[in-house]
Amino acid sequence: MNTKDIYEMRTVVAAVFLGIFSIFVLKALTSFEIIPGVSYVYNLQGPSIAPNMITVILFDWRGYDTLGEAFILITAVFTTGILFGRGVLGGDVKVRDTAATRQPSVVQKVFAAPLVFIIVAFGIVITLGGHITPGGGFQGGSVIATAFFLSVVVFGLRKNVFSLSHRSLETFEGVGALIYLCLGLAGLGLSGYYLYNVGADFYPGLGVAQWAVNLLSYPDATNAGIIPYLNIGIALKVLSGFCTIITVLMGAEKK
Amino acid sequence: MRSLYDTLHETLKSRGGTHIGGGFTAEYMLLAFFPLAFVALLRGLDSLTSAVLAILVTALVAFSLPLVKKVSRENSDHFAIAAFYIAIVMGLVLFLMVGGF
Amino acid sequence: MNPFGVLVIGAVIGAVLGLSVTSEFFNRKTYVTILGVAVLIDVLMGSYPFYTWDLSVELPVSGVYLAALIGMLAGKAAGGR
Amino acid sequence: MNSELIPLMVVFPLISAILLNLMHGKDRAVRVYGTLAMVVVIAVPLLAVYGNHLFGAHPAIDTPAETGIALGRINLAIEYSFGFLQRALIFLLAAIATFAVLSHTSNEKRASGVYLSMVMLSIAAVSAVVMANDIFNMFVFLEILTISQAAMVVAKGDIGGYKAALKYLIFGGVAGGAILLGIALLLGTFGVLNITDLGNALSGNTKSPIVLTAVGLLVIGWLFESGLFPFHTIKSHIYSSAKADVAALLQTETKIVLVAIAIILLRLFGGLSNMSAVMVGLSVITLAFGSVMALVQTDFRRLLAFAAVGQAGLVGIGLSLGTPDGIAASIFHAVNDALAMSLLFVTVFVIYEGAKTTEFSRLGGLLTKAPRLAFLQIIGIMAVSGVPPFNAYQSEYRLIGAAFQAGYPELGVVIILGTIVTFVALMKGFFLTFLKESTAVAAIGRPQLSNALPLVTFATMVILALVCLGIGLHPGPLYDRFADVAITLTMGV
Repeated sequence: MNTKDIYEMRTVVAAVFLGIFSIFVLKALTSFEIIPGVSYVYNLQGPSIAPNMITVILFDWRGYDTLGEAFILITAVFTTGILFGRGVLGGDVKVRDTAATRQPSVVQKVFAAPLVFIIVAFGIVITLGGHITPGGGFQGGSVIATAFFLSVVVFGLRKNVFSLSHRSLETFEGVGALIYLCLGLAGLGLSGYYLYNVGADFYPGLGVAQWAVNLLSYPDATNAGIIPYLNIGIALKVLSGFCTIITVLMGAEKK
Repeated sequence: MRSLYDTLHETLKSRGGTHIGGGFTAEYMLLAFFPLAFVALLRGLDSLTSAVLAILVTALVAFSLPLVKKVSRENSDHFAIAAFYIAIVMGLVLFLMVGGF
Repeated sequence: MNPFGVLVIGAVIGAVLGLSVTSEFFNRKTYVTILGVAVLIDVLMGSYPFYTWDLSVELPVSGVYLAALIGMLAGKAAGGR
Repeated sequence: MNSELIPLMVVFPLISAILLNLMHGKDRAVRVYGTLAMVVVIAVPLLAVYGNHLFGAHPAIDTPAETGIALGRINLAIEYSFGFLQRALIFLLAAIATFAVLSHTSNEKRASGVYLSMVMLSIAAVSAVVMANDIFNMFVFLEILTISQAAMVVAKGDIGGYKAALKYLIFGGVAGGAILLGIALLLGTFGVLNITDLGNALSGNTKSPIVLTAVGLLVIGWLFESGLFPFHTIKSHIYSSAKADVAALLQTETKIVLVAIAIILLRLFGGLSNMSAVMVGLSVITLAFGSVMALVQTDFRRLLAFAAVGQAGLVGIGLSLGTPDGIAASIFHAVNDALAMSLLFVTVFVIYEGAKTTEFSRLGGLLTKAPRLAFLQIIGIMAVSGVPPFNAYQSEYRLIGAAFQAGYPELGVVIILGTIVTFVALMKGFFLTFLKESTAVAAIGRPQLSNALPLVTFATMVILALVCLGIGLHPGPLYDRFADVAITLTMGV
């Protein structure tokens, strides 16, 4: 039996074991009964903060988890940068910027540029309405990023509708993340609990100063508190994260 | 029959390099490790079965000497080898946990 | 309390993004297209995302959308690139 | 009790990571801020008060009947708990990370803000995993940890690092998926994510196949995060592909995460004999393969990488025994081993910086050129392999005792064997580097090795050696408190 046969045999063995694995997992998944659990309590108390329950759970009860998820994206963006030479030990490696400008067709030219405006405005609406209607920072940021993608795909990286440099994208991302972190710090400083929803003041006994509540309370029928601001931070971060990734990947296209 | 030492020495020498001494130590350590590890693993079974299995494993190990070469090949950096063992362990862990033993 | 704040924030975000838009692909026709389509979309959106206004009738258009778009255009004009 | 400093242990490194990334390119700012930030990172765990922190201030409430949760009271918020164990582990991490940061800012010609921000992200992630009393929050920060560790390896900028990091991320995806699926099964069945609540809901409920599947999936995740058996080649590849000062940080993080997740598993499923058997088995295999593979390596960094993985197996054995003695000894060994292994990695870092290689065939006869380095390395070797006056002796001796007491005498023998093999392997490395006559070294012996060691590096090595000696001479203060932690842990089960 030569080496190749051994490796083919190994594939079969691995497949058998993965089959066992998936049988057990599928059995568990098909046979388990889901109970409402804590989400029942979240849904019970949520409407007094904002109408959109998903956003309220994501940004109030599990706001800290959302912070973590945002940082997964940030870490991934930084790592992409490192992969293409930014911040490598011993000095940055410059990737040759050879991404040619594209010659768009007439149809593309006529439609792409106005569409960018329309999409960006829609993304802003989704972001700002996140606590009332389905939507939010992640979704709004991704929608705005698609406008950037569209212009990059049509006009090329060098000459596209947005003249966003790597540096300014980074600043956007940093600002977005800092908005989130600092709103959390505001909760910590004013109430003693990180990411306390200051504007909504859900537990009034904590002694949060009234001026802070008024400052962060959002002009809306319900008092979503800091959630809309968190949405804005996340949107900035997500859109600049996606834009950075596509800038880096497109820039390295013909390396 | 040639002595075990000679067999080992020749095989290890064929790998070249400076680690013949290390290879020898590794070889004997593996001989000691495998039965002991198996005894520890088969704790759940009754003592007679585990003893028999341990002896079997020892015999198996002893007859398949030298082991070092195989062991270091199976622990190399290759993606395929790592993926193979991960697949096996993933199946095995769930089998042992859910299927019980 | 009327949510004017959201209009301002929308316009500001739009302006920030608009600052980086280059003028190369825009001429008068493009702006007309943008405004026309935007008004159409705005009417179709209705009062989405359903901010509550203290008005006698429900607002038939999405104010945030219009604010964001105007902010973007203003930002682009101010950016001057 | 609510301590306001608890979230800062995670949030401050996160803020620093963002700021350092923004500062990238401004060399001086990066150096100054990176150094100052480490002062805060070290100070916060020392100043914080023991207690719990509820994020968003949501308190525990009486459970409404409609939730279907079989508990009287449940926690609504994400909770962090901070006690002596957490303080010790985070302080250890901060200390080793400080070395990595200082080594970067003092040795590199151009400081890299992105790289330092990755170090900060990994500090934040490990601190969060250590303190998290919420199983989903643990998962989120484990993901950050995996990516930032891969990034630290990639930052070295050579093709080997790319390969290792890619492999690490691919298998990290598998393990992360397994953990998430396990968490989903537990959440769906019991309705809570808080680990204390989940432990209460689980007590006496651990026999259903769904729970057992979840346990299996979580154990697979644990194996990856701590580099145990099927993942040991990946971890050792990562360690040896990184710069040696980063590798010191990586192996410290791995050991801390190993302890943290194992403790969570023990708190949730402590009485489960299946889980204990699987964990013991895979730890033993890791110990065996790790130390044996260390013996046959021809490169000092790879040798150390495998030795570190083998020692992780040793830590895993004690934890999976589940007895108070075993857990206490394991935590103690994790701390000791992280310190001693860091010392060894730093010495190898110096050798690599001086000789530009760690291949044994190209090293030799360095004793006359770097006697102080040789002395420190032999201290490190003795400390790692449990030679009496040093710290690992105290913990390994207790581990063996715990194994005998738990009724696993053969595990005691395995531990002794593993220690011997590690000692032989490391001594072989020492011999080939410092004692063997070699002509090759004449060509590569650089002045850095013979004359002044960099001050930061030398100070770190001396401090680590002294700490190893100090813990070895006075294990009591540290071990007794770990024993208290272990006793409270097993009481809860």
